[in-house]
Amino acid sequence: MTTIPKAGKKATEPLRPEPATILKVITETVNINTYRVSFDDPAVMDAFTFLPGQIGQLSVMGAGESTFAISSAPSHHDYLEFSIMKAGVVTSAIHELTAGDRIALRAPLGCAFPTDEWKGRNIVLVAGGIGMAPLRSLLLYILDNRGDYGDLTLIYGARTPADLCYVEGRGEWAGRTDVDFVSTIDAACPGWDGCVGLVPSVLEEKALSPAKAVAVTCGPPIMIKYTLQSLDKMGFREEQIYTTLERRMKCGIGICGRCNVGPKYVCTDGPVFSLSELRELPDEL
Amino acid sequence: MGTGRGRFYRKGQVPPVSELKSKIIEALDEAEFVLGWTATGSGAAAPARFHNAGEAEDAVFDSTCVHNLAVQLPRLKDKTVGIVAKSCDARSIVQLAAEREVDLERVKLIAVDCPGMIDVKSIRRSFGFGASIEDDGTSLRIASAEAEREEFIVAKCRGCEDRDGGAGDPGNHPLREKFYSMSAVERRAFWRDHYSRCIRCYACREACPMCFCRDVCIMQTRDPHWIGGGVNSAEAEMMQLIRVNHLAGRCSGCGECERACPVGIPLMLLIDEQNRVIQEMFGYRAGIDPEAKPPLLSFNIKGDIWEEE
Amino acid sequence: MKASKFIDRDRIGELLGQLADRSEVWAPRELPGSGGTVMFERWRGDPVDFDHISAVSAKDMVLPRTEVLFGFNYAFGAGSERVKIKSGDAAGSSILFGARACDARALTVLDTLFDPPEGEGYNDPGYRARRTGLTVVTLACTSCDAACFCSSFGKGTADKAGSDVILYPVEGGLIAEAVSDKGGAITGLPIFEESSRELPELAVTARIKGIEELEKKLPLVFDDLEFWEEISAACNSCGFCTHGCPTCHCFNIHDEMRGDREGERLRSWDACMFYLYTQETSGYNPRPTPAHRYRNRINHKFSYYPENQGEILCTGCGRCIRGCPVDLDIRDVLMAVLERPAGGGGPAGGVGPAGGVGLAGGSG
Amino acid sequence: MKLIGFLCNWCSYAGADMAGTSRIQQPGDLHIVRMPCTGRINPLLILKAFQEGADGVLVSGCHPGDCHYNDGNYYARRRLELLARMLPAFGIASERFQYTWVSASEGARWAQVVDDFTERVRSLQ
Amino acid sequence: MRIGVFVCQCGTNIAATVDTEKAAAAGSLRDVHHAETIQYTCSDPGQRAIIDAIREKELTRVVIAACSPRMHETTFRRAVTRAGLNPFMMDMVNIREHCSWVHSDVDTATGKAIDLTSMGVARVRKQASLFSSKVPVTNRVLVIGGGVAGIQAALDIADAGLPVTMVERGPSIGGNMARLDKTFPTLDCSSCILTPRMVEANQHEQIDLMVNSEVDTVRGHVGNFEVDIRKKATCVIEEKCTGCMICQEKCPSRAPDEFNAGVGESKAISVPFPQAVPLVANLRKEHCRQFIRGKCGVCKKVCKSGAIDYEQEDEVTTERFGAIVVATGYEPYDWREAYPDYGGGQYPDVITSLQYERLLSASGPTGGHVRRPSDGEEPRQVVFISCVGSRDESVGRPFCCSVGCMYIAKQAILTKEHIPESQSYVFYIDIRAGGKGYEEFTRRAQKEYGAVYLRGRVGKIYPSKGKLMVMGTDTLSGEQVEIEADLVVLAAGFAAAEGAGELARKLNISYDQYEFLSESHPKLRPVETNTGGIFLAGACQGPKDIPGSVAQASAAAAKAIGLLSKGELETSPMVAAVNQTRCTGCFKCRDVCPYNAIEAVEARDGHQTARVVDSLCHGCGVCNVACPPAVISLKGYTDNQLIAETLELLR
Repeated sequence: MTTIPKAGKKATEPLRPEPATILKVITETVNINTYRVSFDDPAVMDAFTFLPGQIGQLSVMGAGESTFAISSAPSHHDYLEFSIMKAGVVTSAIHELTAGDRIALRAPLGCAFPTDEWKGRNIVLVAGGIGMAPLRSLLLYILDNRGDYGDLTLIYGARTPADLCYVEGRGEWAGRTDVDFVSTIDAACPGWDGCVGLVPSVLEEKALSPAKAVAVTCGPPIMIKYTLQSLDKMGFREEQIYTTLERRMKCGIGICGRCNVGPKYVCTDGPVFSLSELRELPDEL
Repeated sequence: MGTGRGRFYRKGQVPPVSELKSKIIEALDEAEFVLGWTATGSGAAAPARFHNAGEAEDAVFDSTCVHNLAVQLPRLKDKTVGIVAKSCDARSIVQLAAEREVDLERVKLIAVDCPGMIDVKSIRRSFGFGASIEDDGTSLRIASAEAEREEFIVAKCRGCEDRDGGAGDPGNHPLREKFYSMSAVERRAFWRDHYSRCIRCYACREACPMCFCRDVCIMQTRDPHWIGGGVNSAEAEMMQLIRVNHLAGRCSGCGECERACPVGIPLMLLIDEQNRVIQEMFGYRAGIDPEAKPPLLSFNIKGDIWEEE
Repeated sequence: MKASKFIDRDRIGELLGQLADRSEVWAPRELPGSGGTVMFERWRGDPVDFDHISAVSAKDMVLPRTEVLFGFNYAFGAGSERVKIKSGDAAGSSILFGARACDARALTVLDTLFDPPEGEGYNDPGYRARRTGLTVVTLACTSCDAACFCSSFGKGTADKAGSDVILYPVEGGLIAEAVSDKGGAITGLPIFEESSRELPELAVTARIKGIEELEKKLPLVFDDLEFWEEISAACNSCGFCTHGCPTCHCFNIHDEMRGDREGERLRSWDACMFYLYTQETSGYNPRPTPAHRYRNRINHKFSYYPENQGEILCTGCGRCIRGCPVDLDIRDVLMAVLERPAGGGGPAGGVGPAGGVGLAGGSG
Repeated sequence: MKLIGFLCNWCSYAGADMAGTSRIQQPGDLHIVRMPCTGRINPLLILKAFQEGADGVLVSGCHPGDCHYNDGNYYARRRLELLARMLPAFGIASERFQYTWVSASEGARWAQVVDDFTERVRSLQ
Repeated sequence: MRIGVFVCQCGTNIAATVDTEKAAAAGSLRDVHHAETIQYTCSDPGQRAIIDAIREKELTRVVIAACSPRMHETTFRRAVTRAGLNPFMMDMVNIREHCSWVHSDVDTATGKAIDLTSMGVARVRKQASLFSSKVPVTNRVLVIGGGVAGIQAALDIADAGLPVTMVERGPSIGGNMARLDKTFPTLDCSSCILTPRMVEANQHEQIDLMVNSEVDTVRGHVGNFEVDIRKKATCVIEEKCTGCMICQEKCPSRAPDEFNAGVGESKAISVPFPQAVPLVANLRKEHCRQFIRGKCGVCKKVCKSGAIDYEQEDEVTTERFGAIVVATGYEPYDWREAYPDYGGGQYPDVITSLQYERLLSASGPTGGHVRRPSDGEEPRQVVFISCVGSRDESVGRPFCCSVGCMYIAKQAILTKEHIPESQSYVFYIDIRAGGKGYEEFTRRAQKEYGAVYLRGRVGKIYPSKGKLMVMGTDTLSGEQVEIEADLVVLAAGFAAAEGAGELARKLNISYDQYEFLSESHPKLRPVETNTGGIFLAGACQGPKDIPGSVAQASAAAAKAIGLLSKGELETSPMVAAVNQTRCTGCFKCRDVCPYNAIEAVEARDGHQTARVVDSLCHGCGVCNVACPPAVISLKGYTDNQLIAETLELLR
């Protein structure tokens, strides 16, 4: 779907994951942890590259595999990170793991954000809840290549302060002058002196110009729905808006059949789609 | 037996097709549509829905209408619908009502007199798919040639007390004698052999009017993880154990599971046996009385039919 | 064309015995106590059924119902646990005897996905190993039944795609024609005699006119959910149509433990007709009803797959028609799609009588 | 031999404890799984145990009428009796399964039950 | 996941037959990060070792292979809690009672201990942290029934400082005890000991007394019931009535005297009896001329305080309660239909013991002079027949009334005291005198008061020349006995109060075939019902004497006070829970739940799903098995845990 070629290994056993080890577990919220992992085979780790927006299949042997966005910066070559919300069988098993525990990984899979195409443009990132995970990778990538891009805005919202991830990162981003960072929560609460309001309205207040801009949004469906309306009001055209889709996946290589939206497979053609691409697809989101 | 059938199913209401059509049209006064059968070019009738008088013109009922349409009712809970039903289908409806999955007020029953169903599956296997089947309830012609009707009667109909002229024990499975002559060890091997060809399509479950949990069935979930996801003899065995266990005291023996099985596993052997045991233990038959308490959801402190320990 | 060979019907058992000495042989047989079900089974001396099409396709020769991708175990030792991954099964060579043209051609369709030419996708090692080791001996159809519709695709009942040998049934035996070198190795066996017999008249099945038009037509009726609901009203959402199908290939990947310490990662058949197939952990399901799932199945076979891979994901074998517990005929559905006005409207219409509207009758 | 025993916590588990406290020797094949009540015992668990290779399954709970939860063993009694009668159809010898009622004070009886059941299954091997 | 395994040697109790080092080496299991043997795990140093290991090795789950969990589960749950773990992240494996003590062969015992330990590890791996939840409760108790049991319960609860609403169906509290003349075996005056308590109940600041009232509907559950109480129209404004009884005096309409059990007569408007509490008149419309003929109005005219209101209507009020005590009592068995041989009620001089009590009572219709109903003559020969409607299978009343033998003895004594020249005969089946001083009392009736006891049933009573011929068999002598009686007193058995079954259905509690209400456990939970927060007191649960009723009432009060004492309920964490997104709403769980702990709620998508009321669930798990898709699961005993435990053995 994008100009970025499929990254990742030309596996001889595409369904066989690489053994990896958890280096660190960072508690983000009551049900979200970030897992820093590295491949056990140094050669695999060395050869590993990915781009923001790409995903990985994380295995806990015995529990199974599940798909997550890579949330770390592509510039880190010795590890990668996944932010994982505890919900089902696999994520519950992951949440039982501690540093030193062994897992297995198939990554990277899927297509990345067309960051090359976006060079020179202003970037607007709009994230809600766990939807920040892929955008964090994108944000870190842009910060690592700051000169290639214009203005950078990040609006990150959650229900309560306790639901906001990446406390360290947020501190750092807020301190930088080359990123306009707003974190917001849904309703005022004691101890929070930051912005209060739903993400779409905070976005509208920003009154960003659509000229030379790209907006990327990821979060709960209801947030995306209203964010798209806001972006529309602000004059963003469909081809300027990007998002990443979530679907139940198994193979991650476009064969097993379940993640398609019309003829497109989220695991290989996505998960990154521009809004104009999505409009072309049958309405089965 | 209980009061259910008298209230709900009366034998011989609609013999001629013309009358069936008018009954369907009548039911459409209240029903959004009527579940019934239509003729096809493949020699046998297929399930259909009739929304209006025009569509009702296509309605048929004959001895190829073997499907138990009650399977659709749980997913039509929020609608008022009509349904053409044979006596065994009606038992499923009664049992669904007993389990509160069907509101009898919202189901317009069109009971039909059943001449005993013809085993379309076996005819198709012997004469090819599409072979014409003509049956007037007494004489049968397959592919335009005379055939011995009794030979092609579906096994469950042979023992059906509601079929005109039918008599005998319930559960006249063709393999019955062989099965009952086997030892436990032989039976295990028998099942393992049959289960080895299971392709795990869940047709047995999906065709069952009582398996209304379908989307959340433990045959497929991992939490709880009762059964692995593999397609093999062992998992197929567990699948059937789950099915039989869940149908205890609920199955009216409509035979749809075995009919639906595309690889011919004789599932009704287990089902028949369990229904027999349930009747022996509790004097209970599912789908007779919508007010009856299902035997495994109730108990007697004393007075259970079997000897208490 | 290679010179044709002949084998006497009485010597087929002998031939299979010779083949079975070299590799696994799978052939259709009527299973005892199964109400006349014909399936491909490992040949162990039983008579081969040449008269009926098997209930389930032969695809598990290359895509087994369940296969071990790899095994793993948690090694002993407090605090030093290790996940050890061990490789899955390796496949040997096998012969599929008595497949039909629709089965054989389906293998070429599966090849596109599981063993594409270098650089065009992922090669599935298990599939490749089994496919490479597989010799397909196909039986041309001199008769067919009302469910067959392979002729819709312009391919005959003796289409050679995917086959290594084609067998033509004639009076007293079978004419054999090698299509590939692998096939030649079989027809070259001395049990075959040279033959100059005439090939028999082949069956011609029913046809769906304009089956290729579906690729463009289906997107136009996609949003017409009422239509799909009516079409699939009787559908119980079981997975026979997909599991019996020679081209359907959806699978699940799942881990199964044996006790607490070791287990396997398996790949098993899955079906797009199952609710849980697309169920997400959050509880959201993009294809929540049978109508949604049926729509996806039809679209995948006749629109998405042709769009992505250039061919229809169907060979007209008719198994989904023969085996459907509610007698839903995919051909009626396809005809209804073709007749349905774009963008919906009009009565939902239901499915017309099978073997009728728009179907050119077959012979044989 | 691997025998598995599903025992309700209040009567039979305590009865087995009693047998232990009284040092009544028993064969060592039976492994006890503690359950809150026989009403918690799913017949499928028993079937799964057989499927996975258990040589025998023994269920024991409070005597009918003595259930800690009043009704649990009444439901269990129906479920287990049905299972017992169905096992031969599934292809499992009925000798491999037994359900019984042992109270907290019946330590000696429990030991006898274990003895008898173990012997009964052993004779099938 | 980091699991620790601790194998207890229990001195040599375990170590003598189980090689504990080997069993701990089964700690070579997946995710086991620590394994050790401890001499005595339950000792202080043992527990400390566990706590230290949890802290040092950052263990998240613990398996302790030791004695029976019935012995030390609580001990170790507390220990791991001290180390910062959730108490349910500890699982015990029984390698003593179930292993070392019953096997002498070391290999057998060790092998089994290893298996059991691995099973424990497999099981604890699937364990989730469990938490009890807290529900605030309503600090108010409803007592249904104003007999001696209800009064006692209300007073005990009120004295503990909790507000009580006491609902009585009749016009006065006091119940059947208020009707009694004397009580056995002390021959105290019944009303002398009861009346002060009635008054106290009425005047107690914490007790809100509602007479002429009934429970309409009950919603909610333990801690928070919501009850609609219907106060029936009596045409008398309670607050205005002074109890002067002038209305009763002037009322022209006669009516049966209910308090006097039908012996004697009353008026359509009346104060039920002189000691009634509250002392308020009430009007019975079915007997009142004003209502029958539409014209009278005498009472309204004579009432000085203007308390009469013919237009009065039923009033329904809704109140919230944390607990309910049911004390609806009993009524004498209506023998008439079942005993045609005793005249079936046709003979005026065949009366029940309760009616006889009223004839004996100084406040009764005869002013305490025993006069037989037919002609007002003093009876000389009085025959008592026990077990009428008790212990009699032939009329379907097999149970013992438990007080008949005693009150017959009492009445025989009192008869002699009232009419010294009288002679009492008692037909009995057995004499059941199991209470303190009871046996002595029945002996006194015979020895000191000359009552003649005849063992046997009376076959027939028939009138003859103004007397009643009582025919029976003396089974001791084997002779036919015929006694010419002036008065026959039947010791009618106990029957549940009218409407007890209906009330039980409203309360969602169970009752037996005689409509006596069922206790939760006959031995261990004799005042609880199967519905949390509802307790039983007195004869509503089964026949009882006064001290028994009072004792049970105090017990029920203690239970109610205990329940509400903390202001909130802590629910057990090992209860069932429903995965509502997958629940199909078939409610088979509700069908089987012994505690009515399942309620229907609407899921987010609008379909009906089951929900477990934590505070009502006892954790039996019957629902878990009844649920086909297994979406209701018992925490701590989930399907996945049990499957893992089983499969680990069979691996």
